[in-house]
Amino acid sequence: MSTTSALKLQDLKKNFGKAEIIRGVSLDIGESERHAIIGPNGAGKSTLFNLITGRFPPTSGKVFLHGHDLAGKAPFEINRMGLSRSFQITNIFPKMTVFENVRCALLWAEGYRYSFWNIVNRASHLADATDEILAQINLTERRELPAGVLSYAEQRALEIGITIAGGADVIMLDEPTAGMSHSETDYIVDLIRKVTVGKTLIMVEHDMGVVFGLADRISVLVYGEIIATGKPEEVRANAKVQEAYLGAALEAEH
Amino acid sequence: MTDITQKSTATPAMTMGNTLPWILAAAFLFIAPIIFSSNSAITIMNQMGITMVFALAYNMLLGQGGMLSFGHAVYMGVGGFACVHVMNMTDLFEKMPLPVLPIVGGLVGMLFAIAIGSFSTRKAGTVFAMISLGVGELVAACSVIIVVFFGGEEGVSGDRTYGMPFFGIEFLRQIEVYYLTSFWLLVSALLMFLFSRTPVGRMANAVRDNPERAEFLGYSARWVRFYSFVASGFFCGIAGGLFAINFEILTEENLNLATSGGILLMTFLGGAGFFFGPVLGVVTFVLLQTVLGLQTELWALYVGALFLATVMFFPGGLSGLIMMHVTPMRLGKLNRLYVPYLKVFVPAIIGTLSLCGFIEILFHARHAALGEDEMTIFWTTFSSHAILPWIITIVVAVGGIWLAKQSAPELNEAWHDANTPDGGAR
Amino acid sequence: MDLVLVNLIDGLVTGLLLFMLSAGLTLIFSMMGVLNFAHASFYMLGAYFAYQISIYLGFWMGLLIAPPLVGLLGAGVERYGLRRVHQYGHVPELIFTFGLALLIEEVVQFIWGRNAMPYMEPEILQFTAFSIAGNSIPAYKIFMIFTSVAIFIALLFVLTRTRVGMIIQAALSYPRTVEALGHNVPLVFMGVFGVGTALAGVAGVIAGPVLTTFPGMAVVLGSIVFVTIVIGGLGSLWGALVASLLIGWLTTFAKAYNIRMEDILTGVGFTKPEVIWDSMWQDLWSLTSPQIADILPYLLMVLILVFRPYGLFGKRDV
Amino acid sequence: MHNTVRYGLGAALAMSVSATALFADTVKIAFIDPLSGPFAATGTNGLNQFQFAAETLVNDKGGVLDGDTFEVLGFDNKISPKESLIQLQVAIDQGVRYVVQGNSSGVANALTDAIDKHNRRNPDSQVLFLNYSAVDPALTNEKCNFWHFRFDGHADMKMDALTDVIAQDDSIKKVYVIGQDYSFGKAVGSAAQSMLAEKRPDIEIVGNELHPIGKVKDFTPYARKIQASEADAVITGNWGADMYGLGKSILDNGFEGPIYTYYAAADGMTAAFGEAGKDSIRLISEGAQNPPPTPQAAEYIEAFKAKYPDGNVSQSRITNTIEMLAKAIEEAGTATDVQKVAAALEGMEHETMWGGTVYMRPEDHQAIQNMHVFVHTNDDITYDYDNSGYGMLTESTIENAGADTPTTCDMKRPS
Repeated sequence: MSTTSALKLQDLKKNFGKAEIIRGVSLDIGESERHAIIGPNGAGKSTLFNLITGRFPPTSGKVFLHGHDLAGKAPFEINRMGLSRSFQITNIFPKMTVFENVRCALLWAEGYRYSFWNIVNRASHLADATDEILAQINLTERRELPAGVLSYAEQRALEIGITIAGGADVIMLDEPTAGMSHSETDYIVDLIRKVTVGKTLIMVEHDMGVVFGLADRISVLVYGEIIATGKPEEVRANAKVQEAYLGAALEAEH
Repeated sequence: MTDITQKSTATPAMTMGNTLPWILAAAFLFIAPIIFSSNSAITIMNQMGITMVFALAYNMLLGQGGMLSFGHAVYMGVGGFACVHVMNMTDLFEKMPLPVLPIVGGLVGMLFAIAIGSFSTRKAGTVFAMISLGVGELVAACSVIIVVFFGGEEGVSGDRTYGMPFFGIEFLRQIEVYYLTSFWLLVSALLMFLFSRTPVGRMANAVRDNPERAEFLGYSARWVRFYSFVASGFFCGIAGGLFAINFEILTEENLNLATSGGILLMTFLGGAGFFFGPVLGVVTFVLLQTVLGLQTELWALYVGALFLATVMFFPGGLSGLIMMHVTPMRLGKLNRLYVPYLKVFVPAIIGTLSLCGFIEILFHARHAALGEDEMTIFWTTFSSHAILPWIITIVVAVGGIWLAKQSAPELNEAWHDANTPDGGAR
Repeated sequence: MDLVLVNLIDGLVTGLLLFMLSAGLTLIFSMMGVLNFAHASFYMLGAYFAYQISIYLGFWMGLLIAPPLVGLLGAGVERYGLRRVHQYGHVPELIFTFGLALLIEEVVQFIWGRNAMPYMEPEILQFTAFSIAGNSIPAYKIFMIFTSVAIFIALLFVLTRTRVGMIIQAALSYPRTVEALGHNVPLVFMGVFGVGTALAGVAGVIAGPVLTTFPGMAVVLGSIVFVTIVIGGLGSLWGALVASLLIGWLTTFAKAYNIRMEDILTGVGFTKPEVIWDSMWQDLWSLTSPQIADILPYLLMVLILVFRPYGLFGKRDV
Repeated sequence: MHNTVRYGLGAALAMSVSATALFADTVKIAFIDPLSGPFAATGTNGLNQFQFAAETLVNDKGGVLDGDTFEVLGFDNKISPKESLIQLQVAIDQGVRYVVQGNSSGVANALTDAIDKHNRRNPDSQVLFLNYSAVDPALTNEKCNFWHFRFDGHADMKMDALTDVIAQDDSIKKVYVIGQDYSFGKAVGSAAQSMLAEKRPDIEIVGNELHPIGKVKDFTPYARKIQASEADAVITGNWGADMYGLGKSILDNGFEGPIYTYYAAADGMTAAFGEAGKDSIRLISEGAQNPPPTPQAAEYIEAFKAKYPDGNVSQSRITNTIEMLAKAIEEAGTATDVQKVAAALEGMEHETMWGGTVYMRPEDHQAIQNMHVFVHTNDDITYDYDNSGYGMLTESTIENAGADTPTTCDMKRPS
């Protein structure tokens, strides 16, 4: 692991009213690491995710991105610092075309900002970059269709495309394979592996199978606390994890 | 569906397909006054042109930014008032060619939009709508209180001809104003179209569809809304300036809720989903208002009903209705729709007209002067107190609508068929 | 001092009337997310229906029959209009109700004409209940106060003590969950819309004789009603009540006392310019509170939305 | 309403051939006032009165010049200044040379300004503006122009007459003035204040205030204030719903003194006030009906009521407008050269069927005529309003009211 961490969580806590959802999570994720956070339903995975990406403010604790404190930063500011996320529920621009979806994701990173003197249609490099990403996520064929009419797996692929398009070096994916069939899952996992080369990836997953082939390290979140962190094999061997999660979940799923 | 915004083209530069509509529009604007040459026709066309600029600017918010404003007349009005005041500053105005004046209106409209937008665009949806309503009411109320700027009830008037002659043109005649308005209409429409192609314009669409996602793309939804709002304010101000030039007077009417509501009505009628929708809406509305207004006192009733029907059945408006047919046309199956269309719309139209006839008879029977039983509708003259016309209209209305309803499933099927490529569904 | 009491009563009447409208609207708004622009139009229909009925059957039958009629009409509008538009999203819904308001006004003018209707208080209530310093408080106003308070209590009872009320309350806070629990949400929607419009109808029936029954009565009250619920906070019946009373008293007192801007400005320490005519500030200096009384609620709303977007009592964003 | 009178934009759009050629046999008069929307009742009744007056007072008597007849065309301006200007253009295109308008001073201001500009810019299609009801004093003072003639007394003249009457009433010691917050309301307020101060310095103005126009839901707080001020009389220039709301609140609050108004009659208002307003509501206006001033007037009203049972002869100045226009055309010998017609109208004296003489003052084109203060009652009413049994009974008459009111008009006559 490198010395500077890409993302660092410091005793992060979140209460909703009286309910403690996240009870003190500390985590250090290195550059170019693929890190998975797993845990049973209701463990607080999505909440943790939303705390990191600034959607909810934490009750206490801190998040550092490349050593910078994220406290009080709006989502768009966090994004500009190099973190990009996807959503658990498909979150795209349904009325715009597939091409437009990806191109919008590229705009800020390509330095267009709030300009109203550039005509995006004329920027051929923008169109090229968009087409490149479309090719990566295999949606070139669907280019001109409104995103809302794509199939579920295609929408998820598009979502990943939007997430990586901005060129962020820290990519966070929230259950990218939720609700998919096996073949669709394999397809998405391959896609994730392909598009996150050289980037830091943090993904929240429910499905163990997805994570084992993909992640460098795994953290297990149970009732708002991380009970184990380590290489996939280590985690698999961990007794506490076996007890809290794997036993029941694996049996249920396989 | 009907809300798909403009198709993006991969081609980097403007192509023939992109410029052709603009050339056609310019050509049409150029020859229109030769066909409709009377002064009143030109006056109405001026009015249409100004409203088109306003409606297009309004649609930058409604259609492209997803912001529903109930007080947008304010930005046009304020820009217009500023222009009239410039007209009255003789020293300045003498050195200023009239065609430049709308820019003043635009800048003032923009400044005002910056002031209001700084807090109103923080949220979209209902918060934005309610703030726009509140600000609209406040400014409209101020128009009678702040007499210095708004001139109270009688408004502020000026004289456009006191400006510096522009290549010898003094804008004495309506036709000269027409070409001035047309020029600005084209320029503004083109600029607004190009705006929708800029990063902010594109992101406005993204923010409209999904503000949260847009935030995670590095854009602040609030600032994207703000820039759209300011740009819209600028073009509203241009429209206000053109109004000042054409009518040479601005009054409370230019600020009030009725005007704001009217522009919403026209924009929605034309269809907010497409760039040209508002233009269509303005033309339709003005024609309806004049042609129907000529025929019947009840025109507002019919327009209201038509508007409701549009919202209920064709939420994409007229432009949405037209664009719906692009897919069948591409598939070459438009011809399969002709017969079902005839089967539904002929009885439906006849039924609706009969219903209107019935309403007219009722209205006439109740409100006409004593001894004036005679009335004429649909080129037939009869007595509104006789029983036969009542029966005829009711029977035809009910029958027509019933027939249309009977044929509706068939149309539905045909529509589905026409929209599905041959050889299996996707 | 006596006048303060009189104004308190007047403000109370105005506020409670507003409350009857805003109570229905806030229910509809928070359940369905629809800002019903036509709400005040149903209020107007209430007045016109009651007038028509009162010609034949007298005022009391009007009070009894007109509100259910209006409610039925409202339920019909929900069932055959709004529900259809619902699928297109909130903006078309709003626009639908906006168009509906226009249409209702036109229809009312078509049926009853454009002049004011001679819709009167029942004779039994045409006397002065009591006088304060020469100002008579008509018995009818007392009747209005009692009716609206009774409606408020009844509403509160239904919402907090009955099963239907529980469902509605739950739907106010967690619309999706309630649907997930298997309740027939469309039916609940239709019911709430019907009851909400019926409440507006009651307000129309009892306000018609006092505030004149004419085609513009919806427009005059229209937007103030949303202002009320926005200020009060969405989904909060108490918020609607407090905001209604606040607006009622605010406007009444602003009209009743000539608070002059000149006094305020001098009080703050400005000196009035000698040559005031044609000065930019002339209009500001000569401003008085009655001039702006009826636009104060809008100002209040804008301020509230800027600083506290969920209103006085609301729990969630507008 | 018959469709034949509804000319308008459609024809203008359809016919590209400009229709400037005047028909020799008709004199077209454009009536530009609201014919739809909230003020349609007033506008339609006005149009009916104009058409009836043109028919009975001119056409049935052989027309003007060589049998030319008057034709009054209705143009719906939806009480909007913008729409009025469009309709003006349409009317001019259809060969109209005479425009009549009355509802809303805002519209009148826009029209007089537009007509002045039009006549300067288009000397071959000049038009005259015969204002029958818009009473903003400015129209015949600082904003006067050669093309505008007013047949109604303006706000200050009416106030002059009204204060003459009030000055004679010793029981009035305190007066409350209230009006709508716009130019006319303000004009009424300041005129009342200055004129009463001059004629009856002992009268105290206990209130002089403005309320937002068309926005007030409930006038009760104002009524309370009036009561608390112990005023003996109220003066208001309110019209429409604001007049009714204010009057009703004041009466409901137990006020018993006179309420002097400009517009509290006809168009449903008389019926709505009914018993409550009896002997309380006063009206300052020209053109008495009860008792009928002349047999012609009685005959005219009866004929009108026979044709329009729901209508009112509420604006008697309309007959003066039509008759004086006919006379001026005869005198000028032309209906097309409106400069000559205008010159003939200047200084014209006209014996009106409503009693007395109407004099068109050349300095400012303001009609000088008898003004009356009426009381709302059902006693001794020959011709009621709104078929309500209630009508306006003449209480006092001011001969040639305001004949000596000064004008700031600097009339610029075309050379």
